[in-house]
Amino acid sequence: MLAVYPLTFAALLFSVGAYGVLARRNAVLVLMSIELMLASVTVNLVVFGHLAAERGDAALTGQVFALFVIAIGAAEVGVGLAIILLLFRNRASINIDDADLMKY
Amino acid sequence: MTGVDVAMLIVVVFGGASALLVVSARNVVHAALYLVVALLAVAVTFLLAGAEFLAWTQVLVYVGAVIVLILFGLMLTRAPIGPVAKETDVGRFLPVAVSVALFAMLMTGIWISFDGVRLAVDAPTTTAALGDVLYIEWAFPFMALGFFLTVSLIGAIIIARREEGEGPAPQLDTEVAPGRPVPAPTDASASPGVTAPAQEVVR
Amino acid sequence: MVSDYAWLIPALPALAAAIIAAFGKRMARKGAEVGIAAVALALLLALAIAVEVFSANVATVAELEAAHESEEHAAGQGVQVAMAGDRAAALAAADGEAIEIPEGLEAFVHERGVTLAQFQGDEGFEAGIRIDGLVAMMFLLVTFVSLMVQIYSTGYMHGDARYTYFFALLSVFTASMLLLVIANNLMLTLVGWELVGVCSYLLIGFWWEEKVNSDAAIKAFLTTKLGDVGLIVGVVTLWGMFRTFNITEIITMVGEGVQAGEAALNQGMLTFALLALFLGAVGKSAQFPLHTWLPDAMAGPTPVSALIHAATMVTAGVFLIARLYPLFQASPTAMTVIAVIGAITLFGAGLLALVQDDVKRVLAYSTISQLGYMVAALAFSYTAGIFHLFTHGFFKALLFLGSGSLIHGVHSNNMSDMGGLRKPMPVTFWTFLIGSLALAAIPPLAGFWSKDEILAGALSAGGATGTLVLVLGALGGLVTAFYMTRAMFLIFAGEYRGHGHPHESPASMRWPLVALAVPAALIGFVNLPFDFAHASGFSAWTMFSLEYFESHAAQFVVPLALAASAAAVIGIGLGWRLYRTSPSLDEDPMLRMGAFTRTLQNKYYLDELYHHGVVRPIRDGIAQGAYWLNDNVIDRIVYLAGAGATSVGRFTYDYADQRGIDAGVNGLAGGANAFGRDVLRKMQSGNIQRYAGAMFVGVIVLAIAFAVA
Amino acid sequence: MWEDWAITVTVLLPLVGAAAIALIPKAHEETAKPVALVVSAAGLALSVAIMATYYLGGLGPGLAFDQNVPWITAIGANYHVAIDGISMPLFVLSYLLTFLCSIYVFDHIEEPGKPKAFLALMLLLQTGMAGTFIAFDLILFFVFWELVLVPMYFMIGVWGGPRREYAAVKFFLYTLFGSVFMLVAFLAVYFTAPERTFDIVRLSEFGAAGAFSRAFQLIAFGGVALGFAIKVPMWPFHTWLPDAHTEAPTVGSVLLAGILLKMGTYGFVRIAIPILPDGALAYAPIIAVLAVIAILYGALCCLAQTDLKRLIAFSSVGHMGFVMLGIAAMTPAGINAAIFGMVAHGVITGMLFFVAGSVKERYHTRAIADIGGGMLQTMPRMGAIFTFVAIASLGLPGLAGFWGEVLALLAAFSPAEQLSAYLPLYRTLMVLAAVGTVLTAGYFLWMLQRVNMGAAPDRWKDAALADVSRVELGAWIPLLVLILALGVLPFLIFGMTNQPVTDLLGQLRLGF
Amino acid sequence: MTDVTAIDWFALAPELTLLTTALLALFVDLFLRGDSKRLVNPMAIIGCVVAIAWVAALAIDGAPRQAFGNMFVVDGYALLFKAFFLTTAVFVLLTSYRYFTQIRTYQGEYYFLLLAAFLGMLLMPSARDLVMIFIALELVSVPGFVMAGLRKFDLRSNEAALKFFVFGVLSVTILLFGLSIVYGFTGTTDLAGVADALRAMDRSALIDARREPLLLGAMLFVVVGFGFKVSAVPFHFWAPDTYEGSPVPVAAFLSVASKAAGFAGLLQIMFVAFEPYADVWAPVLGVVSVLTMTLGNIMALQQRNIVRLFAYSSIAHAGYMLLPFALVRPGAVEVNEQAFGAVLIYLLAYAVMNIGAFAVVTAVTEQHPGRQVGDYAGLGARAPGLAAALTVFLISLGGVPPAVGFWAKFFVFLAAADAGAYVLAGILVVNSVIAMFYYLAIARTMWMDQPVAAVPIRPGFALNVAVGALAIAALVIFVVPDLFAASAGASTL
Repeated sequence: MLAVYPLTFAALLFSVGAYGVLARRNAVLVLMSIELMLASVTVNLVVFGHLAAERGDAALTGQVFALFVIAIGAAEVGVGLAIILLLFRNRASINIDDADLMKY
Repeated sequence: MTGVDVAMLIVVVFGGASALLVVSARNVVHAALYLVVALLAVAVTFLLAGAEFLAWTQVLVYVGAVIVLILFGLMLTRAPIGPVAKETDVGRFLPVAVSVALFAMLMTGIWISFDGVRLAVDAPTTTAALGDVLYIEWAFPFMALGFFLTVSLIGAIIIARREEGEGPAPQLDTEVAPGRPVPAPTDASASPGVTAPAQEVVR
Repeated sequence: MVSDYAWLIPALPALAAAIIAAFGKRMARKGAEVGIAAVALALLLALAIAVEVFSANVATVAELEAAHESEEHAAGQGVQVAMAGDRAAALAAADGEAIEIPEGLEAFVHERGVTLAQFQGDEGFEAGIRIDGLVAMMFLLVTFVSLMVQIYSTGYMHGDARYTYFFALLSVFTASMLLLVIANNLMLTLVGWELVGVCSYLLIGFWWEEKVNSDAAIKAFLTTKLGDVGLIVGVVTLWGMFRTFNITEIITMVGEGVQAGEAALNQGMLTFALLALFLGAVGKSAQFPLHTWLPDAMAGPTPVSALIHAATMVTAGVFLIARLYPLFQASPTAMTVIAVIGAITLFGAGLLALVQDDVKRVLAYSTISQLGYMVAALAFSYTAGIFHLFTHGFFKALLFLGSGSLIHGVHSNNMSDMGGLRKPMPVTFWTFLIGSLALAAIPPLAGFWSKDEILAGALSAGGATGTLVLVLGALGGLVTAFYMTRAMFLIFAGEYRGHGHPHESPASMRWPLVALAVPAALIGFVNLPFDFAHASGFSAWTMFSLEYFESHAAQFVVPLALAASAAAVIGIGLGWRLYRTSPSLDEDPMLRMGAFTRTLQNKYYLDELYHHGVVRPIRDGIAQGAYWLNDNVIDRIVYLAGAGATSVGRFTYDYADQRGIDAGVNGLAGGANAFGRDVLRKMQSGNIQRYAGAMFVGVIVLAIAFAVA
Repeated sequence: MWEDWAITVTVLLPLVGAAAIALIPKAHEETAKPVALVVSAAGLALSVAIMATYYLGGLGPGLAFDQNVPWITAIGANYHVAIDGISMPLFVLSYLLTFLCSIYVFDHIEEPGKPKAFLALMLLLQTGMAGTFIAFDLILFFVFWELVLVPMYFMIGVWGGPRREYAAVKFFLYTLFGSVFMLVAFLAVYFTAPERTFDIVRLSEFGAAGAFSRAFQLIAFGGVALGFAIKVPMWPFHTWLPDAHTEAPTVGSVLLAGILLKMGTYGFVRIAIPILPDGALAYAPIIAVLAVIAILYGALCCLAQTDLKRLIAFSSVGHMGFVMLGIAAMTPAGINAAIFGMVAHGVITGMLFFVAGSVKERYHTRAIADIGGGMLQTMPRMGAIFTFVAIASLGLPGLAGFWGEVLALLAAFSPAEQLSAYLPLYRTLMVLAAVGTVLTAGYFLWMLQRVNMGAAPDRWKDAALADVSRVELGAWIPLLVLILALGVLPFLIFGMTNQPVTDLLGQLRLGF
Repeated sequence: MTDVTAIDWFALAPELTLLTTALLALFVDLFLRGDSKRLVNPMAIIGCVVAIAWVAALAIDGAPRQAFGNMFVVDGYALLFKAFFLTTAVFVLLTSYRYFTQIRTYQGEYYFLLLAAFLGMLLMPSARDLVMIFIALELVSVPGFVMAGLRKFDLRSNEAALKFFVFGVLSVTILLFGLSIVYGFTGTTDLAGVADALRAMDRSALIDARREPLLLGAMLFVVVGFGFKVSAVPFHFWAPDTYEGSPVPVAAFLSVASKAAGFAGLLQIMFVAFEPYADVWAPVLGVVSVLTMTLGNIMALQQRNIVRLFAYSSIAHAGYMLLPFALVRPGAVEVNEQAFGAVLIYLLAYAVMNIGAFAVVTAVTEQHPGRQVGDYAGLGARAPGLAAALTVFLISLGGVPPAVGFWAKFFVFLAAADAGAYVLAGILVVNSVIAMFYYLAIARTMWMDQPVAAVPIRPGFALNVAVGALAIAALVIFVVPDLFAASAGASTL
């Protein structure tokens, strides 16, 4: 398999995720977009882990790294949803652009 | 072009398309479902790259847990489940431009650096091998990760839990007009001698 | 040697001043007695020193005579004795051809000093005294006049609120003047010079409640201070040339330089220094064009006018030229300038005295005129200049004290308020008459001898400047006699025109008049030849070198003396004719001469020129402008620095409204502030997605920067 | 041994005093005054003892009381303090003025009172001032130099006049701006020197040995000079001064004029010239021109003033111009003139500000027009003292102001041989500076006329203004005596400075 | 690979102590009721002090130690930071005591989260592996998200948490993306290994590293991740909003400890791992540094809210601290060490003065929840001690003697000048002067304006101790800068 394919996939996920973060009003959707970006990281890591192994470096570092990323990503989703929930309770809106009490 | 290549290309197309749908779907629940597809595409990529354990982890953690969590979140926040009229007040230009620029930059880099590099997936990584590495070489980060997950859990609980007895009374969401901020109370420490009930009065 | 104790002469009045200032108010006579006692002691010392110097110099001259005679016998050759004031002869003498001075034979000089402070390696300031004939003469004059004035003041100032203060100041002045005289180096001279200036300022402004008086004081101080710039520059220049302040050393070095010729002496620099010094003299001695302060200075108490503005301080300029005479001799240019300025002053000021009503102003202009005589005289003859200084000191002090007595008697300065005072004020009349005649140079009174010396000097010098001085001097003599006659008649003749009853002054004021009248009448005789051969007394006494003395023997030119006396008599006659009846102000012929009168009454418009042309433009124009510049340009440049174009608008706003602080003292902050408010705040919108967008844009921009780098 | 700790103790004593005062409970705030008095008296006594040991104990004429211990090892900065004849007069003067100020504050503290804070700041200021004069390490010097900023900022800002906040900020930022340049130049010297050291003595040796290239010196001197020039302040960097002086409380003005300004000129003498002699030579004509501009300009601005304190403030610009003119001559005479001028200006202008402060306190105005003249009538002693000091300030011989000025002129006539190309310029400047003395006399006399002379307006005649009080006399008499003593016995200062200055410049091989 | 199974417990002692304390805090809190819940605070302080004692013991022992291979290294650098973080923790705890006693919610949980975050910080300087650095970073960040939102009833606090969270997660994701690519090029996550690999790439014929835009981009992404943490422009936007919304002690924590943790990681990555590429990224960081300090100062000039003002000021300070990064040159050991030392010194000094300032703000907030600069008018009359201390902190932040902040700027400046970066040095100077405007404005209003209220402010024992100790430290360290300067030299990599 050409390394370029999965890497392209990762880049695509990353860019699209970035779009989602910037464009969507719904905070949960923003969170989802970030998850897309995190997924792109794991793809990268796995692919590069393979390349590293082929070059003779420590074989599974990439995968372990990816595992950590998945775990941490999941935990972040939890915290993030909790914050969104809290905000919703206080404001009854999860529109991210309503959160502009503080500026300048 | 091998079969793996073809499979990968299909994954790229499907995964990419569903990712695009995630960020562009008018209906948030649809978006969440598209996210499932995109994450499954990632899992397939893992499989193709020989990371079996990781693929299953991905499916379990993300498709199994995270998506459910998100759906719960969507429901708890009583988000307008139907289509959203206005996507953003940022406007579309900036997100699109950023996204396209990022993609272009990354692709250029990837093409320059990895054009023609092949992944030779002979045999998938065994879970045992991964476990060996994880629990010996990476034992310390793993423990730290464990602690981190604990902290996140407690943090999420603290934030998400409704107040009982301590501090201000629970919110009555219905009394608050959507999109309007609740009048921010004065700082709790404003009145040193005043105890919690007084703050309820403030509410 | 008495001269060893000469430092006591200035020290005594200084000590007296300190005592008066500290304890004066509690004393029986409120401190006057201390001042008088001190100056009396100083006078005694001055007399002793005068005698010492006189006898030493006379002995030296006698020895010289003897040497010449023996030489003459040996060589069978006549000693060439130069004509008085003949500069050619003087130069010849300097070349050492004509006259040979035996080794070791010198004019009396006694010099001592201590280092006051060193400021550059071994170079330093010195505190030292130099006693010679000139100094001895000045001592005598200053202490005597000061004594008389102080005694007089006990009467004149009686009952004044600041009586003690007055005597303290008089003592300070006397001390300062004596310091100026005794100094052996120019720095100390400068010190004394400035000190007398400040005393003059304080005394002119003694009655500071009236703005006129303080105005006059300021005018006097600033005008002389302008001259002092010259003095400072001159002293500094001389130091730069010779690396010493010591007068003796400078004179020696100049002498050697003249001997060695052009190359050794920077003639241009020397002339510059001397002209600068002369500027100091012009200021202090009220020479044209800086003379305008002196008539105004009459605002001070009359004893002050007598002491400071007639007899002593104003002669400091003359003294300075005399002190450095060998230097001036080395610079013909400087001499020419001196002669011209002196001549203009003596005649111009004399004319101004013609139209005055205030008796003190008449005397003031007369003083200026006489100072002009002295300065002009110095251009040709050292002896003539200081001789006139000496005699003038006595009779002008007398006249001023006399005028004070008049003012005391009629309570007015104006002659139009006087008239017919001969009867009620006899002592004043007689002494005033003596003074006037002396001033008018009527033989054999003091003024005659000295003025004749001057004219003789000018005559023997010849040339354009000599002629100028001679002609103007002679005409000036006529004018002098005329205005003094006018004053005499206006004051003493005719009917009393003032208010109240005029009365004679108390004894404390009368006796000093008498005591001054004596030298005013007789002091001129001191320059009569003491051995009836070559030498004359005064010039031997005050000579600064034997060479000079030898080449400038006193000369009594009979035809010239006759002519000068005739001019004086004509002046008196003219005055007699016009003023015999003591006309009132509106009948005064001098005041009815149209443009002539107007010009004189406006003092040649010099005051206007100075006030409107110098003082006001500086004080009200340039100064205000400079301050405006300060606040609105220099201070604002700081605002502008770095602010760049964005803050220009802000700057104008701040300029209109001086608050400034929040905008920042520093335009940097002002501009930054504006930038922050207008541009950056928009970015901090509170919207997370805008933030994130900005972040991504930042990343992309940085990435492009990376790629380029 | 006494020599080892004397300076350190003397400099730190006020700091300890400040701390002690800060700890006084608010209820007993007034006790801060005697405490400050005792501390500053002790400081003065110690400084005088140092001076006595130095001169009577034969420690001179070079550096004495030398103490050099490592401080910041990472950059080789040392705690190097010492004293010599150049530092001595200013060092002692700073203690004297602080002592007198602590007498004066006994019954003069501007609104809002708070003697505790005021005196603590004053003593803190004292440490900074004294430290600047004895530091022989560039970093230490800089630290002390900056130390004065903060207390002075608060002195002006809290106890100052109506525009105090503006003046305080302007003072702070302006001088901060300058000192930043100075620091930059210090570091440049540090990096360029053959050996990485901040030691002023070592660097001066390098400077004398020509270790710094001319091009470098041109740049470095510019930086150092800018920092010093702002503090002096040299024209055209003077605009902070009138505001600061005018608005500062009396004690602040006294110390500002008396000591703070001297830190700049001292810096030129101690640091800029010895370390960067070629730079100094190159800049000297420019400095001389600016100095003479300052003289004339300061005098002209004074003529335009209607505010008493502002007038005195501008007079400082002119007087410091003479000091700078002396320095620009680069000869021992010039430097000696400068140091004498510094001391004299410190004493005289300090005294003038004392009087101005007392006058303002009684009349409740600084405007000359409002005072309206006649002070000699209403308060004869105050008027007499004012006259005396004003006349001293205009440079009357026999009083302190004279020697510095006249020697500066002397020096300007014959600058160092290396400057002979600029001889005509220097001589022209000398004449102009001399003309400046006339303008100086002019504004002082007009000021006296408008304040002291004439008949007092009725409102003040009836106001029964109190003449000089005992406290004031106590604070002033030492200064008045000093004004007279320095005028009569210039040896008092020149005797200290001449040898070290001549040695210093001799080391640089300047011809004079 | 070293034997990773042998565990050096001594080396881990500070972390274990802190971990125990954190869990204990959570546990004890369950059994305490009402007012007595505040006792968790002293307990946490004791835990930190014990941990400091361990750190001291390790420092005295002096031997470099490792546990779990490169995942946990104990050397001078690590110990310095550990001591620094733990001391910071003590002061943050002191500052928090009264505030959270009065807020009365989640005291135990707050202390747990705080200690957990500090545990992450302790791991950060010991980590010599990208993964470990990443985990430590997360451990610092996530409790921060929660703490920022602890004033749950306050919408501002909610928003603060949301902004912090979104920004934090996003930037960590970008960081991870970057790290993944770096890993892809180097094949290792070990810092030294990365550096070796990068150096080796120069000679590699296969890939001309100098033409690897992807690698450069990855480094940029890494910078973004840490740029968020240290709030560098243009990744700073969250900071003012979050500080404003958070509880004040949390803002102190975020502006100091969390930022310092970011620097601890950034230092490792940039100075060790990416050093061979310094010639490429240093200019970029220079630009970031200049932007950060300038923008921070300009924005701070505008602020009337004191917390926002300090937020922007802390952004500006991040700019100063980033400046030495711009000086790094590949292989120029001396220059790099100097730059490194300058960052360390600045961090230490910054912690002293900024926590101090926030401590005073905490004290004043009690009576003036509006947190306006105007509330400080006449503070000198109401609370002279607080006002004096804040003045010291302000002077220090401004970088003027006589306070420690001067040395911080001095050493940065020295490093810049030594490296010949005169332009950067000049910009630093200009910025310092601009900064004085707003610092002075606060000092001015404290001492020169009329008080807004007559009530004296009594912040209580814990705050007094914190403020006093920090103010004295700021002054003492100014006099004896070697306390900081020498330690920075000793812990150079």
